[in-house]
Amino acid sequence: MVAYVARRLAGAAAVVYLVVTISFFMVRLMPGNAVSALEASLRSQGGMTPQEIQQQVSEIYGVMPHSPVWRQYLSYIGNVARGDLGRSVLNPSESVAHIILGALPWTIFLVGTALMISFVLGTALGAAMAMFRTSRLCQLVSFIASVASAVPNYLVAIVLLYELADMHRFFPVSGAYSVNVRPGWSLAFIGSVLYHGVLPISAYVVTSFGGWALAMKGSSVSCLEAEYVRVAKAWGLSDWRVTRSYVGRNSMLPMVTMLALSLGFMVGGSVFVETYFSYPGIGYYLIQAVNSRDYSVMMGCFMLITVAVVLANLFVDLFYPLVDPRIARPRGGRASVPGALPVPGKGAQGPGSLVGVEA
Amino acid sequence: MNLLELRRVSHWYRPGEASRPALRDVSLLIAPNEVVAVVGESGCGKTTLGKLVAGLYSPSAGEILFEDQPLRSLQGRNKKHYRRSVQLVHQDPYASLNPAVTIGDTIAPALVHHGLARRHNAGVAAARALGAVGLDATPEFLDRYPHQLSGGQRQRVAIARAVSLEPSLVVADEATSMLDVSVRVAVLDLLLSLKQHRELAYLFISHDFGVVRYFARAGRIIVMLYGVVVEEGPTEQLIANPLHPYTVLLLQSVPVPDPARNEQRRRDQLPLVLGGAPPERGCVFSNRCPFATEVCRTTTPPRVEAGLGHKVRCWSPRAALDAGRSTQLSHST
Amino acid sequence: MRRALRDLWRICRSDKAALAGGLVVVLYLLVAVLGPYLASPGGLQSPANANLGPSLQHPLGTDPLGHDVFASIVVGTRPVMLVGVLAAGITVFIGVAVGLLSGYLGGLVDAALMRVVDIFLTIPGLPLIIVIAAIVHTTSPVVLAVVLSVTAWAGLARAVRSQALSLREAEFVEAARVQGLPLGQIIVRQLLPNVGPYVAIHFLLDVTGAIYAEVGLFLLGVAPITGTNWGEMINSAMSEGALYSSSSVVYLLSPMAAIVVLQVAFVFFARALDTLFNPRLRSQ
Amino acid sequence: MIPEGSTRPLLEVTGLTVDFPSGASRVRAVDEVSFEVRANEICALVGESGCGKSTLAHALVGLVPPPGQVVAGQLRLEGETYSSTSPREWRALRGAQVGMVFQAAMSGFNPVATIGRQVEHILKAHPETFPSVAAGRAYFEELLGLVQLPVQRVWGAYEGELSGGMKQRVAIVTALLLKPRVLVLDEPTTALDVLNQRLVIDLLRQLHQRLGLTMIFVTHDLAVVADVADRTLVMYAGRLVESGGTREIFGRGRKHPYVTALIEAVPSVLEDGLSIRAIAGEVPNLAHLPPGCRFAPRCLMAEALCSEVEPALQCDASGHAVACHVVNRVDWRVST
Repeated sequence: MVAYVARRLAGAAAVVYLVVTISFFMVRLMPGNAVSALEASLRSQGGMTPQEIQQQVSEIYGVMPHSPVWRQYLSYIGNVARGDLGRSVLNPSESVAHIILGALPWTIFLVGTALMISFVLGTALGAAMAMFRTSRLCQLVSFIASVASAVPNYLVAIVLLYELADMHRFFPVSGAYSVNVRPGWSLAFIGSVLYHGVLPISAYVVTSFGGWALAMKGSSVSCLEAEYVRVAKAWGLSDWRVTRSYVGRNSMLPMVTMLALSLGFMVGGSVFVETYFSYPGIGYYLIQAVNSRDYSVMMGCFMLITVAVVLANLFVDLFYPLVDPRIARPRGGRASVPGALPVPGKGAQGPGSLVGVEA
Repeated sequence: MNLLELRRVSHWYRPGEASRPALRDVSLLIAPNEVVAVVGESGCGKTTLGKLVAGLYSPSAGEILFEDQPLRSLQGRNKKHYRRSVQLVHQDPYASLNPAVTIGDTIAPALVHHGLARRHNAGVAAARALGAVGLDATPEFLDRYPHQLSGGQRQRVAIARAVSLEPSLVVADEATSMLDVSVRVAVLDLLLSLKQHRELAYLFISHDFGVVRYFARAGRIIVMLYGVVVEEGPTEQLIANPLHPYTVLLLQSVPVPDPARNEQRRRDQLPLVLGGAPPERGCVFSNRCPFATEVCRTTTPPRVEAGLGHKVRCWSPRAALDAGRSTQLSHST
Repeated sequence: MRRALRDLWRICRSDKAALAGGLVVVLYLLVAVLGPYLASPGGLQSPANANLGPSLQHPLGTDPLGHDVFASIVVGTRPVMLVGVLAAGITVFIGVAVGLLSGYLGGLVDAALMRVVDIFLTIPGLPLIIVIAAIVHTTSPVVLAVVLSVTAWAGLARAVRSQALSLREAEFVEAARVQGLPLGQIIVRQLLPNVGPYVAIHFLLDVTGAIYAEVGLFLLGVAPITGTNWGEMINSAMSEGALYSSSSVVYLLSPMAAIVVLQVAFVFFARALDTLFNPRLRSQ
Repeated sequence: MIPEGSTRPLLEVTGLTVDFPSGASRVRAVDEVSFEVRANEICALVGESGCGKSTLAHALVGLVPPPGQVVAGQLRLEGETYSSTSPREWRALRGAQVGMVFQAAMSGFNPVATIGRQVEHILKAHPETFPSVAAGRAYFEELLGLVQLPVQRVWGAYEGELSGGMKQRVAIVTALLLKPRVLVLDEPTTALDVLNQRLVIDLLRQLHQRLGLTMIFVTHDLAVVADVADRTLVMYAGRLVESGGTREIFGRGRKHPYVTALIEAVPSVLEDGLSIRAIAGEVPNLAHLPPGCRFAPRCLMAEALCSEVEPALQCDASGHAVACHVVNRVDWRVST
């Protein structure tokens, strides 16, 4: 067990390290070289000594432009390890860490709420579909779920914006809360936040509940047909007991794994919805930074998203053995259940959501 | 010339570990056109033996020789000759045929590979191979998938795949234990007739003494336990006069299709103890044997010759003989 | 192969949604190949041609520059499909190759490849694609396809590996080994037919995934605009203020409908394949 | 049909018919099967794969897997019809009155709950059987002792931690836990080697003697039948073709050519094991049954009538029943 935890921790650390490295090389060595580009642009603005320019660049990117690459790399790693992600190119007075920390709560609120709603809705629907899987209604729901999961979430966002925000003015177009309220634990503020959240959350839910429903249906059906369920019925156990302890538990296990994993992926998938609704989360800042070539903010956002995914993975890996005795027991197989499973929260795609958990 | 020889072969599935070997010091000779049956409970190493003979693994220790050549040293043409000459028929015809490959494509590629057919007439050759095992190999049949065949038909296809290469030795690993009663004898008879017409030798692996007696009536039986050969001898001799208590136990435990005889045999049965792990020292059966004495628990028994090639590893084969006699294993009433 | 097609046809006949999906996919493919020969969006000859509503001459009206919207969609099919199919092809090729090698060979090769796969599985795909696209800023469909498949292959590789692992132990593979068939033949003739169906389904879903990401890149303006495509159409419709007026709503919604119909069609067609290749369902 | 026996039958099955829809048509897996089981009797139901014996066994506990349906027939336990009871009554009945051991005992336990947990579920579902859960556990422990399994090895274990042979034994023990009147066993010895098979048979025989258990033993292995059963029912392609005392069926009393051919095809460790014979042809596909007697195409005694009219099951005074034109006619001549 200790070895298992150590292996998982080491794996997570390796990924984070790798992403930081990728991020360094992208900024430093890719065509166009962001660092020299910034240097050049500062020089062309004039009014700064070469030392000042170097100083400015190193504050923004965390590396001294003309030192050897390995030294730049080491200092970059050191900075990141201390939580210093540099400063925004556009607005050098603002640190990247500050921007990201300001954006993070909004993304967590948006993604967390949307994920919970679509998870609960989807698994409930999926379980119902599995129970009444021969009925016409099930086929209809299954059809709707398939269509919904195939539609890209940004298109739903656009339609919602167009229909409910711009045309009819039912909901606000942008922002996380109204400019008229002061942030704080006031009713007005919370109400405003919820009001602003309705559309972006809906955009998520509409496009992701179908994936959950289909995955839950597949998982439940394979459990319903499992031999141990028939045996439990032959023991004369009550329907409620069979449903809860035999079908329910076993079909929910993979869903719980997927939920934790989606948490990470939804943060990544938030870029479109946040951008369209001008919702000040991580995704919004990522796209802002991309469009304005603000590489330090861009890489900061990317690193944070990766860390979110890594943490979610780590959480699943560490927590799963507690729920599923088949993992991390001497006779158990490989620990990582994830990966083989479809991840419906990934957005409109999510290959494998059709193939079901059995595949 | 020996067809196949095992010289003190031992095998561990996880090399380098001090764990129990799947096979321990097994020596065995198979002559051309001979039937050698291997009997034992599940986990006794009989399947491992079959896989080693078929060349799926190399033994951890000891030597396997095919036509007096060590398998390890086979190269090029000789290796190909061995691959063609030793074939395997599995137990489960549902698992041994690739569900995504048609019957024709199951048989043909190896025929082409070994030069028994050319690419353009591989279909005809495959049909001929299927015909030889009693299947009506129409072109339509060649295009079918395994799931469209019955269990008996599938096992015939698996046999056709093995014998189509004109092998000299076929390892049949529980090849009939999953078949229906009415089909089983037909498949056993097919294997026996192939032996007669094609000079085949068989390593016939089974846990059922009934099937073994029928199939290996003119051959030899090897009884295995925990990877060790505890008794071997000519079929009738071994069944009539079993010398190892484990053999007696196996023989007594096979029910026969005769209620009166079953009842009678039951009265004198040896007590049945299922073993977990074998004992660390001494005879591998000593912790389950009703006749075990101190010497059995401490010292590995020697191999005793009882004449006519009947050999046993036991300290007190006499006791087993008496126990076997009293249950009237072979003397019909 | 003939049998598979016949079965596919049988399933499509009983599953209307799958049939419709298959037909739509084929139609889109035809349009992608022939599109530029069939239609031309035209251009602004006079301001009177701009922002027209649907008519016989312009079934979906015209955009603010006087281009025919329907023709733009037809012409815009090719770049979208091309990149989608290319990206899915790259994904499937790498995924299957890595998965089969890793699973069948096992040992050190497997351990090394799987570490790489694990890392790529963990890195969030979409943000990475956006970041790379922003940095490389390519106009080449091949490079774009490579960028789009940068992480997608890992999931397939993992799935194919686990299948190859169990297939390696399968008795029919043992039989092929006993017969002395060479490694290449075993992989191609024994393993591939078994993972093939899964891969085919994955391919279709990968196309939808790639198109989702690709259109998204154009929408966000991350990928440089080159000629007509659906994402660019939506993007320019929005920047022309389509969100705030009802006059250009057709211009905004038509390319979106084109994408949605294609994505849904792919998903339903993939479902038919799933039925086709699932022996349990097939036998019924 | 039902012979006048001295004791009233414990279980009566009348005209049981089970259909499986297959595309537009239906496949009749069990076709109007009637038989009875007396108290304290071990009754074997024999047949080859696809003859409907497993489906019949499932129908006895009301668990025919969908899309299969019981379309006709009655099940009576001590004269009380239970085939048309409500789901609630079925539940009370299952386990406690009619127990079942399924063929795939290897996957018969919930993989994420310990065996002990599942035993507690059984005990809680039927509180009337034992005064307390502890008493039930003690009985479970006692039963485990009979199959040479220590309770501490089993109670806290997950199914993945038990070997195949162990799971099989635990499955039988859990099915017996509620002391059912009738225990239905579907191929309980099939996947086991000779020694495990003997262990299971010894166990069942012991339980039969100690608990007075009535059993229906479904298998394709005729030697096992000859070892355990008091009475033998033989099925072929969905129909019951012969039933009678096991000694009669395996001795001179058997009549049906199929049963004779079947018994003569069993390899035996005894000397006469060398004179076995195969039956030509294969079991027919239930979707394409031959006209008349289903065994006629493979039967050496078949006459013209056999491939035209399906023979009915006819019972003689001793309770031996057979469905065959040829032997029934011969018998009639002999008896008059």
